[in-house]
Amino acid sequence: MKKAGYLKKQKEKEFIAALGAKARVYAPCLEDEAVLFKPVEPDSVICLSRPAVSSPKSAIYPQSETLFSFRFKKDSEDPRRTLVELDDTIAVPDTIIFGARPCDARGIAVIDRAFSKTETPDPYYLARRAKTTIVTLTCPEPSTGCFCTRVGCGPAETSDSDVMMTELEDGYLMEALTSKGEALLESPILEDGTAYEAQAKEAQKAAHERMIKEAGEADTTPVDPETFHSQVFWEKAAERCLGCGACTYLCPTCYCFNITDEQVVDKGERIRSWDACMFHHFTLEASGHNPRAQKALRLKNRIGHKFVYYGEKYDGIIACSGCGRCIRGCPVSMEISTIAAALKKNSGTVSGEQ
Amino acid sequence: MIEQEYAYYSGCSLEGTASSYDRSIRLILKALGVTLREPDDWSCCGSTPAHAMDHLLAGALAARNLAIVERMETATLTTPCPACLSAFKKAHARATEDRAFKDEVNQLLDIPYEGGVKAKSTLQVIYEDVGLEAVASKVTTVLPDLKAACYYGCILSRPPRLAAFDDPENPISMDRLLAACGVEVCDFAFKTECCGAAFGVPKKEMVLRLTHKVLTMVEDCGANCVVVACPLCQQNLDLRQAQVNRAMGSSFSIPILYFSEVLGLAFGYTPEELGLDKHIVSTDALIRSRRSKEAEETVSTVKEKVKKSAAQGTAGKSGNAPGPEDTASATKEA
Amino acid sequence: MNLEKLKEIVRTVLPSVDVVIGYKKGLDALHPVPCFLTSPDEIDALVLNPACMHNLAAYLPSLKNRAAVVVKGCDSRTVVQLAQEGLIKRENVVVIGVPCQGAVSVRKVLSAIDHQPVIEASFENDTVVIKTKKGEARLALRDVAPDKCLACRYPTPVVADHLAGEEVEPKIDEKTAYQEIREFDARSLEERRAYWMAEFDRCIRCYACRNACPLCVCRESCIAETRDPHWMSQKATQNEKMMFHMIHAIHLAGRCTECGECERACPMGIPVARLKKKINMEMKELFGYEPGISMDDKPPMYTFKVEEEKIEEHKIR
Amino acid sequence: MRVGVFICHCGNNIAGTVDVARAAEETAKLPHVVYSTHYMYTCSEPGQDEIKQAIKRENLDRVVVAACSPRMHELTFRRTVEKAGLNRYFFEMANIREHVSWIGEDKDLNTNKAIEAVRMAVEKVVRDKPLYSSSFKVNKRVLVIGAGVAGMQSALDCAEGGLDVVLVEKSPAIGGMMARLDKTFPTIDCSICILGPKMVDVAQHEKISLHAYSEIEEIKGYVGNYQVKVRKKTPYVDWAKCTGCGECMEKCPTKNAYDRFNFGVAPTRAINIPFPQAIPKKATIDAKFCRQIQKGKCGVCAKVCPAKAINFELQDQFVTEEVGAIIVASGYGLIDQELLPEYGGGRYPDVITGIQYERLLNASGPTSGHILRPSDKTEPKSIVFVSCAGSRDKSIGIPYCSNFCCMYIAKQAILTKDHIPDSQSFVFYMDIRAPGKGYDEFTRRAQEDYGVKYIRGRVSRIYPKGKKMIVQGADTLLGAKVEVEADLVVLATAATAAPGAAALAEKLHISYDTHGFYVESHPKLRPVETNTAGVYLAGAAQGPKDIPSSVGQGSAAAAKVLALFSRDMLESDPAIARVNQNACVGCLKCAKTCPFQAIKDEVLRGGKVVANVIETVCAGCGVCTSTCPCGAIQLQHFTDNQLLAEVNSLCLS
Amino acid sequence: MSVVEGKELRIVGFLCNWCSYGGADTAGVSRFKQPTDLRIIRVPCSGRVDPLFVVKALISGADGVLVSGCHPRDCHYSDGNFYARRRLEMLKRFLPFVGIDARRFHYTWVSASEGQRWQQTVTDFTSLIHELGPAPLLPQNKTLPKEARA
Repeated sequence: MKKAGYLKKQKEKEFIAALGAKARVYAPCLEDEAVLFKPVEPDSVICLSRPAVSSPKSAIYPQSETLFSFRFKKDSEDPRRTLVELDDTIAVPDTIIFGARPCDARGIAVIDRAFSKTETPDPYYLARRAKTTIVTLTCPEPSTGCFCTRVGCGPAETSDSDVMMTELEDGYLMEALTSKGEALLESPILEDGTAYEAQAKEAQKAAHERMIKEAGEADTTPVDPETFHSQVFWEKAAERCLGCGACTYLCPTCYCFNITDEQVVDKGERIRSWDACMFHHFTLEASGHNPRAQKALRLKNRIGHKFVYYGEKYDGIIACSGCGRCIRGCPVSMEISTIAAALKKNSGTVSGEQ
Repeated sequence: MIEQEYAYYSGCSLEGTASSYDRSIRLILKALGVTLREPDDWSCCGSTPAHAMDHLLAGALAARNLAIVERMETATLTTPCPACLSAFKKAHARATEDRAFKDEVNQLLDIPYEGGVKAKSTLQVIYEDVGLEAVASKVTTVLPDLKAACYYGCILSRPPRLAAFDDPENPISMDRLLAACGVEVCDFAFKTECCGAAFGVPKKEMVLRLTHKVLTMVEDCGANCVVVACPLCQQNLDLRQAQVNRAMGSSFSIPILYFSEVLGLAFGYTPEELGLDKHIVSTDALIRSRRSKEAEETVSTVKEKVKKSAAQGTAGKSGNAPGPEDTASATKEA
Repeated sequence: MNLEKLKEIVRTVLPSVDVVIGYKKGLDALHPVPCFLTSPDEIDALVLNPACMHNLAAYLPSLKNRAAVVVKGCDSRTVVQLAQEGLIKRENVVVIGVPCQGAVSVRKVLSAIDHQPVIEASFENDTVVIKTKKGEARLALRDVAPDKCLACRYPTPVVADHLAGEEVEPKIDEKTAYQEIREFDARSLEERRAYWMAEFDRCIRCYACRNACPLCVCRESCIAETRDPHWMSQKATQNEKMMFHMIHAIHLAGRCTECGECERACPMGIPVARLKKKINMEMKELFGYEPGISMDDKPPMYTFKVEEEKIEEHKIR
Repeated sequence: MRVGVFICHCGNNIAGTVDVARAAEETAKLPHVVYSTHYMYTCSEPGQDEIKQAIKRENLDRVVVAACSPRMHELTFRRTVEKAGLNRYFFEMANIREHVSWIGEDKDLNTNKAIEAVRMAVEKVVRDKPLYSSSFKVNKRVLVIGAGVAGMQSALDCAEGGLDVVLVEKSPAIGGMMARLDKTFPTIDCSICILGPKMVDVAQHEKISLHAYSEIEEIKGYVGNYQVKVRKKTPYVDWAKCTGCGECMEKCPTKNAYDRFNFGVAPTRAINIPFPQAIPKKATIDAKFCRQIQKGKCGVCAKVCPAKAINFELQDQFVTEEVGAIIVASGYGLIDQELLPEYGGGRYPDVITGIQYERLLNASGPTSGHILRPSDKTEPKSIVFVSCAGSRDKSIGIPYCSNFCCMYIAKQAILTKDHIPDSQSFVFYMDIRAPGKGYDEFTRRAQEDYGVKYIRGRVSRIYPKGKKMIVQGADTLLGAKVEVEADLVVLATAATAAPGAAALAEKLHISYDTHGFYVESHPKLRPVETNTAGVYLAGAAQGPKDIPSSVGQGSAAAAKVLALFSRDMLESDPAIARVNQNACVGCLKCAKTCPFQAIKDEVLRGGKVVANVIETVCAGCGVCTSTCPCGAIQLQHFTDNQLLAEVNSLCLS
Repeated sequence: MSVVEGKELRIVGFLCNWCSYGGADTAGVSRFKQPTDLRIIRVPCSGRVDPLFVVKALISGADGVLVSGCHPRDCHYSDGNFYARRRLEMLKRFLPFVGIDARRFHYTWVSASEGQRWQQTVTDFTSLIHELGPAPLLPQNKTLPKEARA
């Protein structure tokens, strides 16, 4: 049994406000020209018409978070003895991600595995994840750089979301995919959506076809090991790369982090913050040695992680949702899609580079 | 640099006892191509009685006039009267350095003073802005009989920080101006000695003593007239000469001229135009033998006089060792 | 911009260098990308149009060997500045200059076409023609040129061993060059503060601005990331974001050649180039210095005069 | 880490306005601090012992002392912790006296401020690294600048101590001011008679090489290894040939040259030997007055010179001397009496300065010791001395006392009576300052035995009346105006810094006060040292001084140099810049900005270029550290992280 | 326990060891009373003062920053303060652009003998900072969930 509701466009704001009363709502908001996932505030302008620059992952996995704060205290009897006070309470608000795209939802699914399917599940992440509901919007149009269908995702992919919303003339059909989703659809603002389901199916199908036309069918050919390990290949591929972290920080599936302690006199915090494998510092060792000293090796790791290593760990799943953000956001338009495709041929060069 | 136009504050004395100062100033500045614009509705500068009673009032009175001038195009104010001048300069300094005072004063005024007016004595304007050369070039008449003692009085160049003009103890501007007009200037030691004018009423006998001392020194240095830049000095030395003679048994008959009058004569104006007839001690004998020279000759003699005075730094002083340059350099070498 | 002439030059230059850095087609016509030519048969892939925004001189310091580089007016200043600071050897670089009528800002184009996916783009002398599924849009170059071009005083490269095209006269004089900054200066302190707080708030510290900057030579050693010295933490707070941008701006004092790459590279569209331009304006006023103009200038922060004509001692009030 | 904090009462100096007990209690709570206490006089021996014992007892590895200024006692305590086995750089000082207790009145605020000062110091000390100084060779030659009595004393003492001395004097003859004095107080013995032999010693000492008529052009280097460029001004006379016979002076047709030695009391010749006892006794041409040099016609001296020593073509020459230490004895100057127009000095020939009067008194002076007034060469019967002519006068920017005027006026008044028994001297004075051995007795003798009339009051104006000068002033004891008719007036003009003192200081990198006198590194305890290692002060260059004190300082400075040179090697300050080769990107901006050219580039294996600091040349200013964009070059003991820790402890906690 | 509420504001001073730190000592020795707000960080030379220290202090919540070195030409290291002058002037002109009141940052020259000048400087600057009041804090980052805010 699937519950469906219908949200009239003119009621969109009202609905989001209602959600906001229950939980912290993350939605794509307009900031001058850029569309960014941010906590919705009364003055926010929500923009669903094009994919956001950034992914919604920060809602569950913030750019930086305090794991715990600490304070050194002296034993009042004996100043030689130092006591440490720890505070690791995590206040987790209910969170709704509104207007994600299927590729965003896929991204979160990718991160989920990393933080849960391990011998040391991450309490901070999981606590937030448990309290998060994802409302995903069917992608009407492929955007520059989109290639989700090639990596087995799609503009109407429902598997990673709680609610699927599909745009129709004057409203959205909202289909609950999980019990979380159903709870969210419990709202007087919504009309019954059953009448619109057929229409929505159509829209979803059309969207899917458009994307196939644009990006092609899922490509399941395995990566060619020889090419993958060719130094030449990566040097050529990385030639113009600037080595910044735009791709990783915009990516919905990247989850690498760094942990640092920040202390001033007697107080301090342990910080966990995003890190990027494209940075030199990422693998810099205390000795000063760096196993990935050249950007070619760093690029190999980034793409290798998405198309090889992750799959090796989690039964063949590709850790890329084809959202194309890294392509659109890259100062030198590095194309992960092209490189990935080239990896599969036994060419040793990046196709399209000639 | 000569500034074409100045705001001209004559002040109360020049309306009355010192009218000839006012006349002569206007004449010579006209001749020197300087325009004087009188501020509308100017009032007391606050120098004398107010100054003694209430400094805020005195400041406000001065500031009122400054505020008026500030609203005229020309930024520089000139006044012949040293008393007015120091009243203005004091008010300006306090207004710009002490905000509390400025606010207090401005509360009393209908138009506030922002602190944008530069005040100069008319003597300074002629000496610095117009310049010796320009003055010399206007000279048409020589005054062979004049042996001048330049008397600057107590406040023209003091206090140094405020006056910021000439040497506080040994001023030389008038000496040079006169020299530039071909007048013989004597080395007068009491240039800035007090004549007592301010105490004319309460302490008469003291004033007579001081005045006598000044006049004696005038004779001692071989001068036959005193040239001044201050209406009070002029009035005091001129008006009281008879009293001094009576009280001290002296027999002075020393004409007391404004420097502007002497310049006026040198520029060829008549004593009547300049208002010399207003003087108590007659100036006739002094100027009887003045005669015009052919421009050619005059200019040449004046030129070298200018050079001479410029070179010496001060008119007529002895050159024996240790000469001034020597001692000057002495310490520089030391 | 004359592509044929350029190809010709590259053909003659290529034998004498190890690599020629130019542009080739990227994911779409609006996104040409830097390319590194080593063999003649790659030459035909070269493109040259107003969308060629990248400052290719940025790659020079990391190159060991002899290279030729295609530079616009603004980029050429980078070459000069790098040489001036001894970060490249002028004799190791063959400069191929392209006089420039002004580039296009992808950001401005997209907003002009309401962020529709671009199907096709072509350039006629002073217009850009964009095809989207909503139809064709003809945009005047002027309207979609990045701010740096609107204030450009060096459309013709200041150094060039070869010139691909006719010299272009600057349309801007010295005063108007900093107009934008002066107008911003005129805003109230609070406005300026609020403005930057909002802008910095978007920063994700991906360091694209830094890595795209041809004069950020610290690379791996950038103090925004090191622990020793430990100038800042990895917290994503306003303080840290602001601190980072202050570091970038101040380290570029008297060095920024205003190529605008930092701003273009920023995925969040933060106008970071302004910070450097403001300092440049002050450098010009204080020391009459403009970065990247003459090979034998000395960057003002690394020298001094015993008597500084323009620096007066400050009063507390 | 185990930090010990020691808070000093400094008697009541600190404890008076800072709650030291509370401070100790609060700072004990700081991380790393395992011991915090307060003590009456931490710098005293028991105080230092307390620190040493605590280090042992509590096994401390870092020490913070909160007391006076580190400029006062940092070194003291560094030695203390070193004696207790710690590296001397594991120590920080919090200045809670000069910067807290002495300037703030509110005890709570002061105490809080003191606690924060300690907190900062702790934050820094835990980031201190052990530093070890390397040693370098000392060049045991000493440069003495100025050959007045102070300079000569230093030169002689150093030479006697076995050092090679380079003595530089800017005028053609050595002897300085003292050579111009007639007699000296309070003993009235002849100045040149006691100075002359010293001058000869200087000239003849085989360890002293003298550059007369020379000036310092440029100074490079650091303590132990200075390179000094000396400009030998051209006398237009080949001194190697000149025998000092004086023929040239006889025949020189220019008779109105300014006599620098005699302060223009009388004119001299364009070519001259300053005075009979002059050393070196060589002729010098004053180009300003020489007809040959100015107009190109004359050359009489060249014709008459038996030694053919005259050479109008001679140019300035430069020699570079390498020395290990420098003694600055550049002396003092006198104000231009035209600064005092009310006294008419410069305008009236019969108003002269004290030093000019010395020359009139002096047997080898222009009047052969006869006191004749300049105007008419007659013997003055009534002489007025005006003391503090410029001294202690804020209005001309000289608030200080010139130290020796009271005494030389008394001396000159006494000598006047000896020369002209029927003369009467008057002295206008503010106070009589005679705080030396036998000084006060001397001024009394002037009054009691020689009938000098002392009038307590200032002179307001001096003006001529006929042949006389009228001195108009106040007698503040009588509370009346007084006028004295004088034949001659002598102004005790204020002593100032020597002309060019500031320029010289800049070459030496030593500081000078607002009046141009050189600043010693501590007014009480380091009176002849400067803040620049290896540079010492002697004589009036540091402040007006009389002969005994100048000589004393001359010897003191010499002693300092001898002590410095008693070691063959000197320890370098290890607080210098150090390069992290991993972080360095080789842009060498540091090298471009280093004021000492102490940074060179170095190519590592694999071709990476990095900056490299030359230890002995680096002076530790840290300009490189603030220049380096990537923090790769760090000034030790003042690293970015240390300063940031201080900033953070103030702003973020 | 940093600023004393209502009584003090946070003013950070960077003083060169040879001149200004000595000047502050001289002021102390002469018992020239001064406001207590200023905290002094001792550096060898004003040339050591990286403009970024000033920025760091201001961003971290300092209400005022004062840098003082040897008078030009009188630097113990001959040139240090010449560099400082250029860099600090650049900073002073830049700060207002990002909305930081330039009056909160003052740089000047005080020699070891100028105790009085030091007293004047500290007194004037402190009173100015009190007039300006506490520096506005930077707003905390909006895009971060509460618990991650520093």
